[in-house]
Amino acid sequence: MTALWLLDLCLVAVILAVALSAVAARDLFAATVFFVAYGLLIALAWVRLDAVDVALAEAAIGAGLTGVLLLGVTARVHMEARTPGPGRGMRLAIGAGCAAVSVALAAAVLSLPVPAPSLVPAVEAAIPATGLGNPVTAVLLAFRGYDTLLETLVLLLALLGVWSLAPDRLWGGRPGLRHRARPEGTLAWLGRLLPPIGLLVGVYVFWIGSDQPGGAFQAGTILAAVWLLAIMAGLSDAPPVRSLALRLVLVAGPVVFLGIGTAGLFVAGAFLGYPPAAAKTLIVTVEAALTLSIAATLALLVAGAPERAP
Amino acid sequence: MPPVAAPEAGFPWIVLAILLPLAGMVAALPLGRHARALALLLIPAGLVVALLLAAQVWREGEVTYALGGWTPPLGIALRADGFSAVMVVTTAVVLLGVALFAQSSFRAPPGEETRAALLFWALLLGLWGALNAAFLGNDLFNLYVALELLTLAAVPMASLEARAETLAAALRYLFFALAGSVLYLLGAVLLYGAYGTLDITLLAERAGPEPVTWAAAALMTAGLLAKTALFPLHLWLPPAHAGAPAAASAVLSALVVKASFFLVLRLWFDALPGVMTAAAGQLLAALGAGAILFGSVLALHQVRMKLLVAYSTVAQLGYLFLMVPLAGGGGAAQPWDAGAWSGGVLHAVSHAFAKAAMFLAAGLFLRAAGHDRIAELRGMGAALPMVTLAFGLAGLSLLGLPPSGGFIAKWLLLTTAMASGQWWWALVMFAGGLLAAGYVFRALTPLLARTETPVLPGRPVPRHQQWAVLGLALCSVALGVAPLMPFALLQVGRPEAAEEGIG
Amino acid sequence: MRGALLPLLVLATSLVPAVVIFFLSEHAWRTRTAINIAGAVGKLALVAYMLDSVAAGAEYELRFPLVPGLDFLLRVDALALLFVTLSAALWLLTTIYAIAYLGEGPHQSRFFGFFSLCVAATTGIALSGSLITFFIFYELLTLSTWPLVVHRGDGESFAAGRKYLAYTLGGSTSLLLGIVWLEGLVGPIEFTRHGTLAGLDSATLGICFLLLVGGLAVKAAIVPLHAWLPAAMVAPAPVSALLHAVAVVKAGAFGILRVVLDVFGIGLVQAEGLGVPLAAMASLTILYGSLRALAQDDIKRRLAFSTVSQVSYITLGVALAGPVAAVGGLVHLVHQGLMKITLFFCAGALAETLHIHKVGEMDGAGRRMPLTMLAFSIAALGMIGVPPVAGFVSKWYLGVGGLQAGQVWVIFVLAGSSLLNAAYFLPLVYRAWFVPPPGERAGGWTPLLAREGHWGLVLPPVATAAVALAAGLFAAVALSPLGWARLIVARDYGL
Amino acid sequence: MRLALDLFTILCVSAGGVFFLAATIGMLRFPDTLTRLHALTKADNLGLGLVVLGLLPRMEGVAEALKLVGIWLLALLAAATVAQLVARAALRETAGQPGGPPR
Amino acid sequence: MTATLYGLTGAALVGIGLYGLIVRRHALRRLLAFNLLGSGVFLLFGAVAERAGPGGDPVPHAMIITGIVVALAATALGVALVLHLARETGRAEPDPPEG
Repeated sequence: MTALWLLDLCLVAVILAVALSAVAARDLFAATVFFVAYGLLIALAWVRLDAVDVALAEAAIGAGLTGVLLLGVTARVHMEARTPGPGRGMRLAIGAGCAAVSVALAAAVLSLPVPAPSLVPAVEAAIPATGLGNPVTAVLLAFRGYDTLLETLVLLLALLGVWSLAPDRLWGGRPGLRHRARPEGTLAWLGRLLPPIGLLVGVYVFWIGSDQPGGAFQAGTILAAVWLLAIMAGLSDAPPVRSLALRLVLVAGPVVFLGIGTAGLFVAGAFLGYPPAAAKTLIVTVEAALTLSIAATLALLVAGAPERAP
Repeated sequence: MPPVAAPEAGFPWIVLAILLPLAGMVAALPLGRHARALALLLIPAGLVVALLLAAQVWREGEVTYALGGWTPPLGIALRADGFSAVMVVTTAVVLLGVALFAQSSFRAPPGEETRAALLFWALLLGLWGALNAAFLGNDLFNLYVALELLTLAAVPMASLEARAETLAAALRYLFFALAGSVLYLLGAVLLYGAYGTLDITLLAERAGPEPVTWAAAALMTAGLLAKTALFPLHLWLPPAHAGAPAAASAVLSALVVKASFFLVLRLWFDALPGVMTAAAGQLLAALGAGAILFGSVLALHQVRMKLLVAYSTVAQLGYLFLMVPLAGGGGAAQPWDAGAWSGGVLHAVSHAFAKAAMFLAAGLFLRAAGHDRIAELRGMGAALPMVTLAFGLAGLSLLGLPPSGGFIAKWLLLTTAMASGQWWWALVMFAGGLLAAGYVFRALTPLLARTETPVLPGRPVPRHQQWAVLGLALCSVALGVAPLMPFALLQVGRPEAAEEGIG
Repeated sequence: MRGALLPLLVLATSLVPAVVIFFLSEHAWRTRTAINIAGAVGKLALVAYMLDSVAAGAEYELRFPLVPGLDFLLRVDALALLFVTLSAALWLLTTIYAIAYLGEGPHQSRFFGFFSLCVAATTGIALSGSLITFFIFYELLTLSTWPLVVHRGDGESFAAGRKYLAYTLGGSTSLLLGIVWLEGLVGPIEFTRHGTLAGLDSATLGICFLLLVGGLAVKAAIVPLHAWLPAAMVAPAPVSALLHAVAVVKAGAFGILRVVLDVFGIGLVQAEGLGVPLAAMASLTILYGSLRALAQDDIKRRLAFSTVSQVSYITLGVALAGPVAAVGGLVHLVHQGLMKITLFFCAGALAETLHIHKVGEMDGAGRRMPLTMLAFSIAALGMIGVPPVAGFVSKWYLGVGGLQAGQVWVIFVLAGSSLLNAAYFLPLVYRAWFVPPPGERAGGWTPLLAREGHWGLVLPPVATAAVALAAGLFAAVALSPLGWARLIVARDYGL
Repeated sequence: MRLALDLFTILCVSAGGVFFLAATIGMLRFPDTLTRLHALTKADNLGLGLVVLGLLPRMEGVAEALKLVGIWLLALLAAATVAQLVARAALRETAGQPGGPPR
Repeated sequence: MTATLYGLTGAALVGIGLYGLIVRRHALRRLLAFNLLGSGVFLLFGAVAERAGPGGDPVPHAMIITGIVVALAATALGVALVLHLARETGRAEPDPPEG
């Protein structure tokens, strides 16, 4: 087992090193690249912690989309900070304070009770009623479905927030810049080759999510990435904000979730409850709608506020 | 185990109270132009639902609802006790006033959809849903997501007028809010690590005074204080609330900061009563006292009326935290129990009405005079008598003078402070009251000043907006005249710590 | 149940007009006047009805819980009725006077709205049955009088308003601290249950007494907390007439009466030795007020300082803790109100008609406005204590009471104050009657060039002067202020 | 048979490791962007190929093995296109043209 | 044992993220630091989940996925605000330059 222990130590060391350099990097672009690398390493850490679903999510959302977001804006915001940060002494004090917080947290982690309280037995007892294999998806969509409902609304609200920054005259226009690529260039070639593979992998991840690690959020992110690649390769353009079709896709996930949840109120006796017989099919329907909405929302979040006429 | 049998009888108003606004927000986007009509339909309906929920809590006592049929610790439960019912009703009433006010300032020309019109109403519904989710949730992680929903609805509201200073204010607000949420989540993680559940009722049974719980409580309280903008973490509030449009700043100041205050009370009184020490209560109240003095002094020096009202929010939030060490200090002499706790909550409610009225009034003065520099608003009292009266009545509640709700709250807090021998908090409240008198009358004086030529409002101020402002101010006064019903409703499902005190 | 409705009705007769008038447009003066007069007459009728039933021993009480255990209590007892009768009667006369005085001035709806609200607050103070009710109306009085003081809206009145607020809000803070301290220890205090404070240690009692009386002393204009009163003279005449002669100043004095008689009880006040310092402060104010009045050239400021000194008679009466002195104090509450309001009315009429503001300009005023000056003279003589006007009665009782309580120095204070009163009132009377108006040959007796002001400015002072005279002449009658004061002291406090 | 397969895995994976080491040293030592790109794409992909080859016998089913090879192919595809784009950007920079998005 | 190691790493990352959030003035760097802080908290939560035995506790895993998505939403809003703030003022810091 010492080899695995060694791997963990190395991984942790590299993670901390990359994290420190991301914060301490002189130039913003370097910090962002370090951050993307950091995201991938954290995904590895999640695999080591037996949380494959989270590893997928971290790699796709944490490293992938957040990285694209930060890279995109770094390209467009060129200036370094002009307001002077805190002086040397102040920086040391803050550093010491943060170190103290870390040490306190470490002590707290170490002093957690040894027979760690766990909900694994409860989940194993309750999961047959949902007909799902993957416990994480069961928790996400059944036991704590209300969290996920609020979460999709968080995404929708974030998108509304981003759109609210558009100038009034451009309201209803197309978000983000118009990307053009040389038709015979390598990016255009990649834009034509990868999307089908991406779509296949996305749908596979969504479908397998019921029983294996995967699920709506990871699949949604992959599909969003595919759409972004197509936009960046100039093959398609971001839809205008006022188009009703786009808005219906955006709200499809929450609407289906709310609909089935309210139906559960009458059929299964509780809001967001599923009748045991049809639980799996209902959950998969909800997941399908969610995947669609999440893909569209995440892509548009990265594209940004409307900047061009419709 | 199959989903539990339907929770006990009674229509689940608690679910509808959250479902209605959130469904409204989701529907607002595709409805585009008609979002305003949808909101004006849903908000009164929401008030009816809130009142029915309050009636249900009043009749049947505390209402708990296991979502999806899964009972905690696995599932998430909703809980509506007296405190949350009062806050839900307050939210509905304030939103009704704000909607009545904003229905003309955020109206798109017929047949067309404008940015501000659609987004104000969509964000308002989202904000309302997030508030109800925060007031009715009983699971700490679920409350984290509700807080995030609230932040992501409030930040764009603050920067709806996308000018440079509102964008900067919104960004600073976002950083404080996100730092607060992460610290709150960190505390929740530690609690889950130690006790295996995040349900408030279960935590109350399992949590004991161990170092892990103290660390978690400290982190969560720090996070929530950042979101409540309690001194010294208040830097983001004044520019954000003053920069927002009038209707938005009213909702931000009256309700949004109350949600994280509500969670502090849930944490200290419901989830971890045994864990919190009396010293921690004194520290929190000391920060509150700092907020009162600091906020009031700054409010005294403000030139613009909206900034004055925003700094007065910082000061009044200090009052709310004075109640923490006073809870349980009633002593035998008082014929009512949990006086301080109920007083603190009544103050939060009356402040919500008064602050909403004040911000809307300031918005009307801004609209009528084209600017809101206090010194140059001379004679506006004659031009807008109703709005000035509303501003004065709302000011009463901040001063804690009868007949406002603030007075009853201040009376309860003061008697408990003196009865429990903590007289220093009483002195702080008096100082706060006098300072508040300073800045309220400083704002009122130019309004009542008589000018040679009678001042006419630059742009006509519609009557219904004036009625909305006066209505909210009268709500705060009504709370002072008849506080019996809210006070009694508050006692339903009141935590024991509210009476015995903390630690 | 009918009994509980009466106090509410009395309160409503000035609260309802206040709310209605606020929403009346400026030029609807006919309806406004009608509402005002109706309200005043209605209140007077109700008071008259209650006078004889309370004399017969009936008691009216309205109680509803603000918070379980903390009750909002309106109670009509003999002491309350004394103050309510005074304010109801004078409110009617002052309304007539104000309508005539303001004429077509701006913001009349706002003025009369706050005017009625202020009277409602005064009635509330009189009828309050518990400390919290008293405090609610006490604060309402501050809030409704501030807009009246700053009614003119110019720099000077805002300065006076700011000073007024600083003093009154400071006073209310100390009052609230005292109330909350006591209620924190013994629970809600009501005026009916005597002896609730018996168990407390004397240090707490002493400090609380200081806080309560200190807070009330601001409105009762006891030195050194009196400075706001002369400054508030910038307000229009009806405001200074009703407010500073009847409502605000009397509220403070009435509060001190309630605190000494009902909250602490005369026995406890004597036991703790708090009576003598209070009497000393009152006497100091009496003398200081009169001295400062002497030095004032402006008529209204002289009357203001005279009010400062006269109100302390009431406090002195109660502080001496003898039954006779208490009667003297109580009856002076009414008499001083009657006389002082006459003086203010006349000062207002003089300023409005003949534009006389300074004492020096009073020459021959009697010749030109004989009726007003007659009323002024009667009231002035009454203030000095010349029988048969009412002032003499209260000073007589105070003097006897002082002797009875063994405080001989009280006699010298009363005598000194009467002399000072004479010193600052008689010159006015002399100039008015015996000095010819400017531009006239001395010595000749020119025909009366009567140029009285508007009837609304003349009738009220004459009426109040007549009532002051009657209160002096028919003091022995049971329903006279003296009779009522004796009833209160004998029946309610068993002294 | 087991021993031979294990031996084969160890050999291939260690060879892969060597190639990764070479790529890293190349990246650090080479003077300019283009040569570093050369090292990265060539050596890393070969290293990955060897590692995948080494792990093939340890996979349970054919599907698993195919997935592993699929991953390798995708890595190849990504490395190739990214190398092209970075090279174009480097040329654009060195040739003094404003560093516009290398499309 | 690995759970505690990653728990300590999470605690360290929280420290680093907090440092970056407080010290850095540039809004994008503070957003980046916020993401570091968030992933540190989630790593801590993952370690807590792993302590419940091999295969980990699925409930925290679900919460972490929710947390990651919420963090992304917040970052997206932050980035958009920075973009428009930079366009309006030419600078990328929320606080006005002191002095």
